Amino acid sequence: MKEINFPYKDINRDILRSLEKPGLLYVAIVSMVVAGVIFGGYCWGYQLVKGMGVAGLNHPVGWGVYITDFVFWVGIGHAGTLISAILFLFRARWRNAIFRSAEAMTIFAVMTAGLFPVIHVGRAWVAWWLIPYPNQRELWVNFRSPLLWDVFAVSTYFSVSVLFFSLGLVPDVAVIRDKAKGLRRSIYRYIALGWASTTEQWRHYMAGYGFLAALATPLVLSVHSVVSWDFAVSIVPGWHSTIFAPYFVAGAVFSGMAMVVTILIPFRKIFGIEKYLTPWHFDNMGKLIVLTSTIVSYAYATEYFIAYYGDDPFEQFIFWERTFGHYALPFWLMVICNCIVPIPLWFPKVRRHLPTFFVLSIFINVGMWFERFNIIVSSLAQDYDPFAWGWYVPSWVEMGITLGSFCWFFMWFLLFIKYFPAMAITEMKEIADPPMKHASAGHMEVA
Amino acid sequence: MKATVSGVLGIFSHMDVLIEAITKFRGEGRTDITVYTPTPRHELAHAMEEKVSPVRLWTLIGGLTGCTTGYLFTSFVSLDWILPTSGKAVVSLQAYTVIAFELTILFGSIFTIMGIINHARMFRKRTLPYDDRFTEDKFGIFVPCGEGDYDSVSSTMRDRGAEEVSCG
Amino acid sequence: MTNGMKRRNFLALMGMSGAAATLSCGDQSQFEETWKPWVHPVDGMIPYVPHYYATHCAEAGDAGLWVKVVDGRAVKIEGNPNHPLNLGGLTARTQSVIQALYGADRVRKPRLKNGKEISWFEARTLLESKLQAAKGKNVSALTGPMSGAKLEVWSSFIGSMGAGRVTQYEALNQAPLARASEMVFGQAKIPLFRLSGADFVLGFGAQFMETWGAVEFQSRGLADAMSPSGHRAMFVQAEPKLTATGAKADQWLAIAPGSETALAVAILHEVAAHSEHLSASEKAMVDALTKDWNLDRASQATGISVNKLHHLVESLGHAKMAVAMPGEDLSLGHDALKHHVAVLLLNKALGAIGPRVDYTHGKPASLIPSHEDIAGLLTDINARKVDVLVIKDVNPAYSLPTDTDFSKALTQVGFTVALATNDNETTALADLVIPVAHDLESWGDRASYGDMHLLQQAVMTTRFEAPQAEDILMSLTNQFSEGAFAEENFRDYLKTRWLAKHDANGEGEAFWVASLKEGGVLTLGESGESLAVSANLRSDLFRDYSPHRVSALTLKIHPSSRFGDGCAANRGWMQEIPDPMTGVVWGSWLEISEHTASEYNVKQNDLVKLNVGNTSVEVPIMISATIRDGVVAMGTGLGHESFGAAYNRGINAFHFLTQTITDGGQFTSGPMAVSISATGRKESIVTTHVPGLGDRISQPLTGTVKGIPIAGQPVSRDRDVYMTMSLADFQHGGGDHGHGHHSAAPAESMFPVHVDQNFYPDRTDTKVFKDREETFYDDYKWEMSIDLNRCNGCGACVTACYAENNLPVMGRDQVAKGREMSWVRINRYVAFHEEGGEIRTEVAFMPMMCQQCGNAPCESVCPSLATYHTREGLNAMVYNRCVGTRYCANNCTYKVRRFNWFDPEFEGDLNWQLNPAVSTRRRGVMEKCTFCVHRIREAKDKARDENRKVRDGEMVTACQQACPSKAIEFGNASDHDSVVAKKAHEPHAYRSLDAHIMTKPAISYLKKVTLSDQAHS
Amino acid sequence: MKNRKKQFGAISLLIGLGVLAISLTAFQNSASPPARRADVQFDAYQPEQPIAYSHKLHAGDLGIPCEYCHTYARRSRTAGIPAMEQCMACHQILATDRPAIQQMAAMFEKNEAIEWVKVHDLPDFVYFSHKRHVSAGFECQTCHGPIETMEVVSREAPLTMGWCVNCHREHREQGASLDCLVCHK
Repeated sequence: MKEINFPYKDINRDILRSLEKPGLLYVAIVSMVVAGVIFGGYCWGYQLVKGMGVAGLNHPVGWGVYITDFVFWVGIGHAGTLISAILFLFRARWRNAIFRSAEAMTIFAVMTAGLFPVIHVGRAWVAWWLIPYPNQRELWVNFRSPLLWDVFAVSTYFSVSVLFFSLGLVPDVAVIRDKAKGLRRSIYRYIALGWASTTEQWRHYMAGYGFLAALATPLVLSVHSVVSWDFAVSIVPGWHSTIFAPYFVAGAVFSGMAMVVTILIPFRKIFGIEKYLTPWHFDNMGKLIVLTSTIVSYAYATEYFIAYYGDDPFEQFIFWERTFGHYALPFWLMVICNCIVPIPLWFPKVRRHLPTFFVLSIFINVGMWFERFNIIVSSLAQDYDPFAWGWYVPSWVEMGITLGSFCWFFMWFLLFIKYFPAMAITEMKEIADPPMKHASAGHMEVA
Repeated sequence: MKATVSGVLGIFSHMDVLIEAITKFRGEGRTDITVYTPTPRHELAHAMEEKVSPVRLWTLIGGLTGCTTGYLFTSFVSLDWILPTSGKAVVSLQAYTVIAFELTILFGSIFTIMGIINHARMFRKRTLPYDDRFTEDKFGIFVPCGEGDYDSVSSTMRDRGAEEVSCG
Repeated sequence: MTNGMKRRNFLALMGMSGAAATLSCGDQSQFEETWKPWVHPVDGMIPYVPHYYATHCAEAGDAGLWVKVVDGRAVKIEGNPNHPLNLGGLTARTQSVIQALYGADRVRKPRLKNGKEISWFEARTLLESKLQAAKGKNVSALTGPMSGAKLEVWSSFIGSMGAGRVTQYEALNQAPLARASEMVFGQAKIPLFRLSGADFVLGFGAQFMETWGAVEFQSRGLADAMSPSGHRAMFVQAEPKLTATGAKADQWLAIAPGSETALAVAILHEVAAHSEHLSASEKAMVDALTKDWNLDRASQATGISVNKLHHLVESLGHAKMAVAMPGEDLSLGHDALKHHVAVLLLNKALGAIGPRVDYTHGKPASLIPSHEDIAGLLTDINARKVDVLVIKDVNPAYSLPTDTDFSKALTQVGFTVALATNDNETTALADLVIPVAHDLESWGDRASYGDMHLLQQAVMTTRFEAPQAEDILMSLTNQFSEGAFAEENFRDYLKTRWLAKHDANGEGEAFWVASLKEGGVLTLGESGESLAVSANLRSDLFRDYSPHRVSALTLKIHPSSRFGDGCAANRGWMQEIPDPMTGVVWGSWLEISEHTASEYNVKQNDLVKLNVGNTSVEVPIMISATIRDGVVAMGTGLGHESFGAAYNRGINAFHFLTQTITDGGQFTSGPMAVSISATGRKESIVTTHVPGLGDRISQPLTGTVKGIPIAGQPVSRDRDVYMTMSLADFQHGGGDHGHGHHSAAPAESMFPVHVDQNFYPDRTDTKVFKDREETFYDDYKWEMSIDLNRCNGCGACVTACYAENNLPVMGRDQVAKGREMSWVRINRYVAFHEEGGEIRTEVAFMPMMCQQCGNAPCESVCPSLATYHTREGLNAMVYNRCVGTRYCANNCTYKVRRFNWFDPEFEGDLNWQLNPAVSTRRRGVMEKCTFCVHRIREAKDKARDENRKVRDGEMVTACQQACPSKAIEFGNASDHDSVVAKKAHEPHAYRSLDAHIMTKPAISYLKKVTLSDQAHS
Repeated sequence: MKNRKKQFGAISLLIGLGVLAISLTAFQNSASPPARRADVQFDAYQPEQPIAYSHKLHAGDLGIPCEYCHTYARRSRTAGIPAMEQCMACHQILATDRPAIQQMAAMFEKNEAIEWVKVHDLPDFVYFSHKRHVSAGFECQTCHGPIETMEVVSREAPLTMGWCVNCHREHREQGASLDCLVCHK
């Protein structure tokens, strides 16, 4: 695309600019998020010492904000893999400018998500019992449990994302290595794994990269499916639903894309890379958001239809209660933010008007968080035996840990953009015109 | 970095020039040349007449290993100490498919990476000459040859438009 | 080593066992545990092996106890299964006595009024000097109800000291009934109410399944009577506020408070006219008594339509074995004596005297102190006649009416000494407090119904070196009058007295041991003889009587089944186990109907000022569907000014009583005109019932729930959690079969249940593990059967479970968050049926615990295999394997799993009560009922010793054991002759929710069989 | 070629370290606070006892049967430690000149018990019945080792869950159960 066609040298210079010595603003923001992480850590420590009772959970609502956060963060991760792997396979050229940061976001989101099951369990100090390894107890784990599927799905997702991401970083790290001097150079040389940028290396690299993308594609679809099965496989009315897997995957991409937008709009401004990240990119992301928003809205409607048509009293009741009962607020927040707020994005003008898009993306993030809260809490609060119903109100500890998780995520992201190229240099070059002596040689590309 | 293989390194600024040089050298029967490029270009791959990378075999083997491991391990674990739950089958293959799937992906990915590392000769000491600008905007050709051929190769390089030529 | 990679191999492979060993060595010191053996072995006591001691305690009333003792610690109180009244069942409150034994409020050292602790020697010297000074003057005693050897010791002590006397005091007693019995039949007795043979029970409000009389016996009797396989007696209860007892009734007559007597007299008038059981002279006498009364007048007084009353009288007339239960004395007030006379006469007219109201096996009135006794003592005190007052384990400072001004009175006493086990309001007033042994550490005896004579033995060594009160007294008596007691201690004295009384054959020691084992003389005759109405009965008794009607808002005080006269208020279990009707825990409340609340413009949780006479208190509002309009109700037992955990919690309802003594022999109570006014503040009532915050908290589950109309049925019922069926259907063997998994869909249901939803293969029944020689249910399949016809929601099973399984008490704030830990909860549903233009209220109780599902949803979701299905049909829960994901609790359709939100705390020495056979769970672990698996383990252990299988009925769960009305059966369903297997095949058996979700629960409930045709079948 | 070997070495080292870390944590499962884990060590645990009682002398040289002193083994979950009275039954007369015996006699006079250190201590959540194992015909030595040769008793068996389970597996036919609830209470 013409818009982002720059000489190779400029690409190097512009992208590596973000690695320069940090300014005061950057330091201030990092300090703030680190403080948030410390507060979250304190909350968790408090919970470990006192017991899960410091959270607002109760009988019958055994899952609350922690699992909401878990699903939310796993969902956020999905956009990164979608952009880096699926769009890679589809050869969508607009991905090249954004996939690196989206992928980094994936990893940090999964790192955040991965904390929550451990925070959530009553005995975090024995959480590793969920890992199947030969032990003196002669005892294994229950592979029939969706939670164990989760353990495998999330850890596989994390591993594969890290591998994929690291692989993509290698040539770019070589770029930094070749620019840097002294100690920095030695460090980056180590990370560059001896990358020499030869066509022979590129040959295996590109093949492997393609296979990883091909593996990551079903993986990303499976991860949120598995997460959704935590609910769908159970017997709780409002959870027990076959629609959950596609519905969750679409929701995950939806929230993830929104998060990418939320992050990239300020990011391009701060680092002055507006010419690389253009409204054209956001236009494309907006289209994806519109698509997934529509899928999610359709899924909401289908759930209600199935509840009506399925004629199951428990399910009918729970859907009625969700809409008009005690937990109506999260439900309507979800509907407004996820179904109504994205409607303006049908118009290209809105998609390309970045301040508006930024605000909408934040609403979508909020909406998707409440979607998970709505599904998890309202179903548990009122299930089979009316005598056992009960309400759940999150406690300050849960909110503190949630805040800490956002800070944790942004902390990693901020550190990342300071130490690694937040855009893929070699891939930006890939879509730029190569330097040619004879103008006519440009036709070769077409050929 | 001291190169251990002797030969001639030429640095080019333009890809069309580079391709001509490659074609020239390959025409001379020098198929062992190494080409440096800041970004993968299919024109270069074409000029180098590249074959399909064998990394795909690694992926296949990894994936199959993962799938088998997934089913076998879960089944073994269930049968090792039978603790029936929810009236479900002891070996619930439907459930174990999830594990098998995840392990397929995991093992496939790990094997792929191992394949790349192996074939792209990463983690190894550099034996060929290199220039820092190859990751910026310059292309390069290294032609391995004995000291006797230095002059002829260097001149071919220059003729073909190399901006800098070094021997060693 | 059967399988490939075992740990050791794995380690050897890695070559690092050395490292592991070094690592763990360092840890060892912190795990070091020491063990002290006995210096002298205790006869017959084996470590860890529990022993049961038959005994008795004052709070048990007439029930017999078995106390389980392990390694010298009493760990649980159960009912004595050989006792003819309770047959092993025991009320929640009596079970909680063990918490008083270990509670934090035990008096540990002698101390003075200023709180200074003194040595035993100093205490003895002080007491002796005070007694010496008072010798020959007035040394009086104030005790709880007492009889037998204990009373003899007290009497001789007081006698030896001079002019004083022993006064017994009991805040809640049956004195009016005893007096009425003497008036009507010349029998100074409390009759034994044998309800089991009745076909019609008419109650006037006495909480005879909670606090009034032989509670366990009456509960079981009513359950027998109402059993659908028997006569299926009809039970009608007339009371302004539906009590848990009344909740069992087929019909609730919400009469105006104070109209119980009018109703009884009018019904007596109608019934007597046609009675075959009255002689001509008796008929004439009754007619003379009641001639001013008829149903119209009763209708006016009670506010119940004449039609309904006619119907009632008609039904009574049809009944062949009817019985009337009297009203609650606290509600009767001035009318108490008249009311009891009327009810006794009614029973006579119904032919109940003898077979159902049994005086032959009655309890002597001498066992029941009237309030006149303590009033007399107070008069003496106020006249400065009492020099030394010895108070033993009774708390008049709490339960006496305010206007008696007990604390001021005590200042008139020269020296007050309290022999106390617990600190309370009264000990706080005493000049000297001396700790004495708890009832479970003491000896004694007690006369009871018929010829029964209960024996009380110490089940453990006294703690804090505290001797039994009677031992102190014997020693003091001997000191002041040489040789008064030949025996060295009270135990020996008791033995002498016991043998003299009962050992006809002179067997001596052997007889004594046998008596101790048995728990006393426990024989009770079958049925009594009828009695003629005494000719001395005053004929003008009802002549000038007009019911005491309060036109304004009326307060009804009712005895609390959990706290009684307040002595149980400092026990965590009693505070935390919910009130059966409202589910309220940890506090008092003022019950009020929705209509009246809106009249006074108050809402749920509003703190209101309640003005009773000159007193006014602040109490939060509880909106209830089971109380008559214009009435507010409050329970007794709370509002303590000291008393440990009970301190400053709730309102003391005894303060509303006045010191005037009625002709029934009680302080004046009865309906009181009150007014309420909002304070503008709120105080949240914590209830475990319908969950919610704010106003929804008290809303009963009525016909519609949030827009989904469920035609006149409680929500639970359409959900097939709780089910009923009509008597007609039952008699036709109709309805669905509980055992099968096919539909139990109501025809009229809005949501027809899908028939036979079982499209998954049924794997648990097939022997899938044949190849591994492992099969399901071969020897045992543990199942439970709960008869909803028998359950009255009393909470005995819940308490037993707390005691048996080391459940922690969480406290008010945690229960408010829904974190109570009880493994058994009693679901209570309320339904309103429209019948003939009137609303019929139906209350249902349903004990809900882990159903040990065959296809348990909780099992497969546990990632660590901490819960799974055992070969014996249990849903195992391995606490120490639990990681705490809480997924199982989410997926439990019955919501019976409990999570440990915090580490459990056992205050005082309550950890002494912990059952060593059950682990105490720590924070972060899920827990639940496992059918008392440790008891199963013990039963199998015993069976294996004898090389046999566990016999039916041998294995008894804690809840089953405690149930006074015998609603719970447990056994092996693989044995088709077992009781549970048969119950599961009864026509009214069903498995909760099974028709919907095919969980295959191991608990079969027996549907409540209703007399109404509106039942759900 | 040399390089390859080095790389292989490095990778193996990394994997090895990972497995080591996991395994070490596995043995650290004493981290769970409620349980007193007795299953962490493999070397013999040999605490010092307040009185140097010799099983070698009593059970070995003198040949006193185990159940003579540990009387509850056949009747209860616990084998029990004999009451002081039982020790004194013999030692009122025997070996009264030894300081350890005199120490014990003095304690007995004062009605004090010796505080023995438990050598074989199972966690509180475990139900283990000596009665069942003894009546199934197991020798004491199967679990306690050659106690009759020990001057100071040491723990010979790891008493870990795996150790219990393996023995139960080997004795399935004799009726040993693998049900979790057989041991977990």
